[in-house]
Amino acid sequence: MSLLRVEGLGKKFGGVNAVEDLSFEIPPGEVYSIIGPNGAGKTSLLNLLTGVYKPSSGRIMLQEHDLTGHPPYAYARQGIARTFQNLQVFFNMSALENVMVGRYMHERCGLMSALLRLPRQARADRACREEAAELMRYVGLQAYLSSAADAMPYGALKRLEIARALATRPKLMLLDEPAAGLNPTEALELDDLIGRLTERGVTVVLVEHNMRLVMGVSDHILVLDYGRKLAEGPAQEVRNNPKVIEAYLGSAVSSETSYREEIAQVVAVAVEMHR
Amino acid sequence: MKSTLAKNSFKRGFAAAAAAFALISGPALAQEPIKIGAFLSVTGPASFLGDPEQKTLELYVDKINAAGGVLGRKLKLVSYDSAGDAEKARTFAKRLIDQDKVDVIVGGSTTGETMAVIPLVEAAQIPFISLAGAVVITEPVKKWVFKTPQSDRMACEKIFVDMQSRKLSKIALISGNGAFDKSMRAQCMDVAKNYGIQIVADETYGAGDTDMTAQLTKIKNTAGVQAVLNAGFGAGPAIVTKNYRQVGITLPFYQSHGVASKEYIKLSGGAAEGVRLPAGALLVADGLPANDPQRAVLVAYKHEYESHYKSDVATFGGHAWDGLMLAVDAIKKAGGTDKAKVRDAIEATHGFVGIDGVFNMSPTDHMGLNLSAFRMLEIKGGDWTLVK
Amino acid sequence: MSPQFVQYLLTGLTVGAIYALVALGFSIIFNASHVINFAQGEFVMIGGMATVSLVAVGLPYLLAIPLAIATAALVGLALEKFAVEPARDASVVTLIIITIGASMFLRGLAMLVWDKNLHALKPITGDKPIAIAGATILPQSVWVLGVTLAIVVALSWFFGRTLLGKAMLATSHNRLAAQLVGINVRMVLFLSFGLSAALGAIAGILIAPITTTSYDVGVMLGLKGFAAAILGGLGSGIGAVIGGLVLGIVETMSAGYLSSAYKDAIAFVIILVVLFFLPSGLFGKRGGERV
Amino acid sequence: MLAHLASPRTGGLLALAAVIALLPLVLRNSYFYDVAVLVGLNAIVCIGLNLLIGYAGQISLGHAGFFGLGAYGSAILASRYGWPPLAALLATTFAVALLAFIVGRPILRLRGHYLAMATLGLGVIIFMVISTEDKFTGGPDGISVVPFRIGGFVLQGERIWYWVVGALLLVAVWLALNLIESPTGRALRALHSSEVGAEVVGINAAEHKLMVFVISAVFASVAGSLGAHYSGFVTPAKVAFLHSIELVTMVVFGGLASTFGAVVGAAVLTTLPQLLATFEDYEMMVFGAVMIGTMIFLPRGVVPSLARLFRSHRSADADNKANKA
Repeated sequence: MSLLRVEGLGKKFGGVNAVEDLSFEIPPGEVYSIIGPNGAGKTSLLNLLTGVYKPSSGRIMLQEHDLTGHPPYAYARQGIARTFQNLQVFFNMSALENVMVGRYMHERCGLMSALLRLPRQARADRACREEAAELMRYVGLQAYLSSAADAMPYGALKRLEIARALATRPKLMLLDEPAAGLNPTEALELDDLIGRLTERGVTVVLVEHNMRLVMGVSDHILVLDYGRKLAEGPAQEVRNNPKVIEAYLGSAVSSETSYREEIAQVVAVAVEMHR
Repeated sequence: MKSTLAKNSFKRGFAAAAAAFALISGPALAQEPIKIGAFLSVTGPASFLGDPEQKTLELYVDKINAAGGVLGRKLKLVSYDSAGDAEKARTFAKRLIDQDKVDVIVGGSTTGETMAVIPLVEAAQIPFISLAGAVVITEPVKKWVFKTPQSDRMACEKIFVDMQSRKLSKIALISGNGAFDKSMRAQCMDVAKNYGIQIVADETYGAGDTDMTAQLTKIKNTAGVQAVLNAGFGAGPAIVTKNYRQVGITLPFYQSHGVASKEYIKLSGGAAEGVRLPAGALLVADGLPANDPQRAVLVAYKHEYESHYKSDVATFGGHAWDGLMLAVDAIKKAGGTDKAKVRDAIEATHGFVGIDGVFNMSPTDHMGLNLSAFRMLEIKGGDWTLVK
Repeated sequence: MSPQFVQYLLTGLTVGAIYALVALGFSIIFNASHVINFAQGEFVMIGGMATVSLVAVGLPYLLAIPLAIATAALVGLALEKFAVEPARDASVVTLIIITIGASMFLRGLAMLVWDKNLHALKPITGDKPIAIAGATILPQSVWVLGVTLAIVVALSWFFGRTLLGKAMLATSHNRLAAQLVGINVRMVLFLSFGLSAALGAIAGILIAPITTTSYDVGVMLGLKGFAAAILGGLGSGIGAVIGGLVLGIVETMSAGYLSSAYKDAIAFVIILVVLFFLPSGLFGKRGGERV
Repeated sequence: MLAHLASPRTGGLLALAAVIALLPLVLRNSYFYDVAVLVGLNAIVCIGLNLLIGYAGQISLGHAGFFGLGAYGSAILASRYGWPPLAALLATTFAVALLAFIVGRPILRLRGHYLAMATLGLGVIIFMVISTEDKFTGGPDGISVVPFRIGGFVLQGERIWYWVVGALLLVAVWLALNLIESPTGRALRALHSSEVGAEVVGINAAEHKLMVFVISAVFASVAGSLGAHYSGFVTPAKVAFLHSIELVTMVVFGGLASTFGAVVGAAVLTTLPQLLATFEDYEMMVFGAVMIGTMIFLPRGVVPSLARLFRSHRSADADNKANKA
């Protein structure tokens, strides 16, 4: 029984196919990686899998729920969480509040009890605060418990997004290039964090250019090229697939990843300087 | 304006010095000034009313003081700009009553501002002379409220009488969507049947509109229209007048007393030729027969105003002249500023020759004017002429 | 076509052409800076009032008009320099408030420098109505339409053919990229205020003979111009022109055939309906945010 | 406990309560009370509007419309049809909420300047209806409103109104602070910063925008109703576009996303015209210059900018002390 099933998924922008006739299944409890060169449609696929884009064709099923065409919050409510390549941190709030927002779905409160701040509401708020703090420690952000989000370094923000996603108590977590812009030490810590996520019972979908990370943690790998499936299978198999090696890993990847990493570094520096 | 400002603060300083001096030198110089409070639409959409009103008050308060004041006391004008906003008017009226402790209030350039203030002056029991036109101000009569301008109903009646004499019975109405316009429109519709007048078209334009040919084309194509009446002030009537000629309507054209200033003729260019309107006699002051009871007052005011401000006199400033002089007259008669006595004196005004007409107030009439206060004018050769 | 319809159409086009000129001013500044300049209407006022006062001191139109346009352009440049530039990094709402403050300041200043009275300008070529298919149009309206057309042509040449125009266009598409290829973005921003102020002034001069002008004439025209720019799609030149004309025609047709009291309301209802189906106006840039 | 008192919530509320309680010491006569009441009513509108603009990041240039509907609804029901004022207020508030709910859905799909235009248009339409339908509304000349009475008790006079509005202002601040600190409030702030970021944690952005739009409309409507009874008169000026702009200016001036900022903004910009009253010819210029100057030098608005200045000052002090030690 797979956790997520995608059937014949397609997305067109104008006349261009960003994703085309894609089918795959993600088994529960695994780390499932999606790789491919720039413009292969990886981020488009993530946007489709979280309802940010509406598919032009095909279906997306989470367990028995058909989520096709639903808005993003419906995906979240079924247990799909994600992080973003271009950070979508709430910079107008504290770090802790960012994570508390992640708990939103589990804080169902009526408007009246919110406006009047009934005792029940105050209690729930304290609990929420504690759990959010717990999650921040979990992802290694204990140093930022009282920070404003707009005062945190880039690497910490990436982890903040992970903590926020975790706060939704997801079944499936989609990480969009979590290692981009991180320094090597931070990237190494990520291996460990992803490992711990699966231990928590969260299935992880990883979109990443850092091949060391991908090969280290993945159970299954999906290779995309021009929005189509180039190859898919257990990590070991994909690594040895001659087609993949030829088309992707062989020549392009080394130069491409280093190029991307450079860009990411520049961006990270730029972000720092911007503050 | 700057000079008045400087003058005001100078005066204030002088008053303070005088007050300090009075403390030392005893009661002889301790005469408190009589405080005239005013709130006027000096800026904003009704500034064409408030501006000449303010200028008139300033001019004549200075003049009266130069001539020794009233009952040996100086007048002091406390004036605020309510900018046509009823809420502001209400707050300023409160300020005049509670903070400045004025003896009488003259002002309220527009009906909305006046109506918002009435509950306050009634509660505070202070004489209040409004400079706004609508009949609702003094009908029903409110104990402390008077007004000087001819009402818009009288304007309608004056026009309809003229139409009757020209055997015009089916007319089209075009008005702006401002307070003045809408109030006059309602009054005209109300009294039309008394004069056998039928309103067969009723069009509206907005403040700031740049073209009224659409409305006028509609009127032109309405069957049976014999004359057109435009209720409004400011840029609207000037544009209507130009568009009227543009779309080629040749019917008799009436304007309201809202355009009773030279500005209208200038703005409309040649298009205003032949337009008729009811207005106070001020505009034709020099042309009045020598035996006209108002002539002397009108000519004096007109020349005083025009030589002082170097701009054409408008009937609206006349409302303020009447308001101020009625108040001064009443204070003299009452022998002081006791509010109840002043009120009674205003109510007893009889045969007072003002700019807007000859006032005969009574307990049932707090305006005191009749139709003779309006003259029917026609624009000929770029100037006002008296009809008949 | 009935003469009545032709009359409404001609009137609508004239009114719409003015809205279009004001809307173009909004669009030019928006493109360069993503600022909605709520003082745009004040440029219209300055154009009209400056011409009136220059003519009053005896200057001929040929001198007064260019001087008035230059005055407005200078005010536009000053506005950018002293009010918008110092707040470069402020939020959109903050910038809106700044431009609203600027519009009040300019209106207040105009009231002091000039006066509170209404003024008329003499039409450029007389005021004898021209008859067209049973309808009439003032010679001044022909001027309005002609000048608007000429300005649209000139602007499309400016943005399509000249280096400065292309630089301004590039800046509107991608500020960062424009900066990287060496465009002085700050200069572009500065000039855009001057240019749109000049456009506003031209509109103000053109309509002054028809509608009269005064210190507060900019409020309503600014509002209508903004509505036209939004209807057409912010930042789109053709959108601003079409938006203006549509707004003008809708207003006059509503006044003619439906209700003159509600013509503005009808125009706004139509704008709301258009936005409901086309959330970026008729010709605005489509597409959501990148994630 | 002390820390609790110093929190912006409790501490701010206490400070505001103290100001309201002590202000009468300097309010010399009923004119001063009158200005204070107007400040309070404007502040209530601004608190609601700040939830929409400052916290949820939407904009409305048409809130005077809701204010006006509240005022006219109460005026017409209570004065023309003789409803008890409280019933009129409640019915009006409900109707305004319903209207906001119905029009909010399509309008709030728009963003930025388009949203500004749509709300502006909505305000203009409401204004036109109110000033045209003079049979009900009295047209541009306005309409008189009966005093507010509950049972046999009549609310009349500035002093009574001062305490009533003061209490309501405290309640409004308290409600707003509660809302902001709740999951709903966090959701609003989140969608302000990143709508997609909020959606993927399960927040229905459209629903929240609509909710806060309705809430802000209700704040405006209630303040409008009360204001109408207080002044005893309403004119369409309170519904006009310029009043909407005035309200937004108060919010931005005081500080976006600061409930106390909204109060300060309302207080400053309501009293400023009173201070400038004797300079009528310069009033507009000075007002405009104050707006520009504040926004340039305190771009976040008065309260947040000053708070930031104060904080950085304090932390610099703390640093100094630490260095010395």
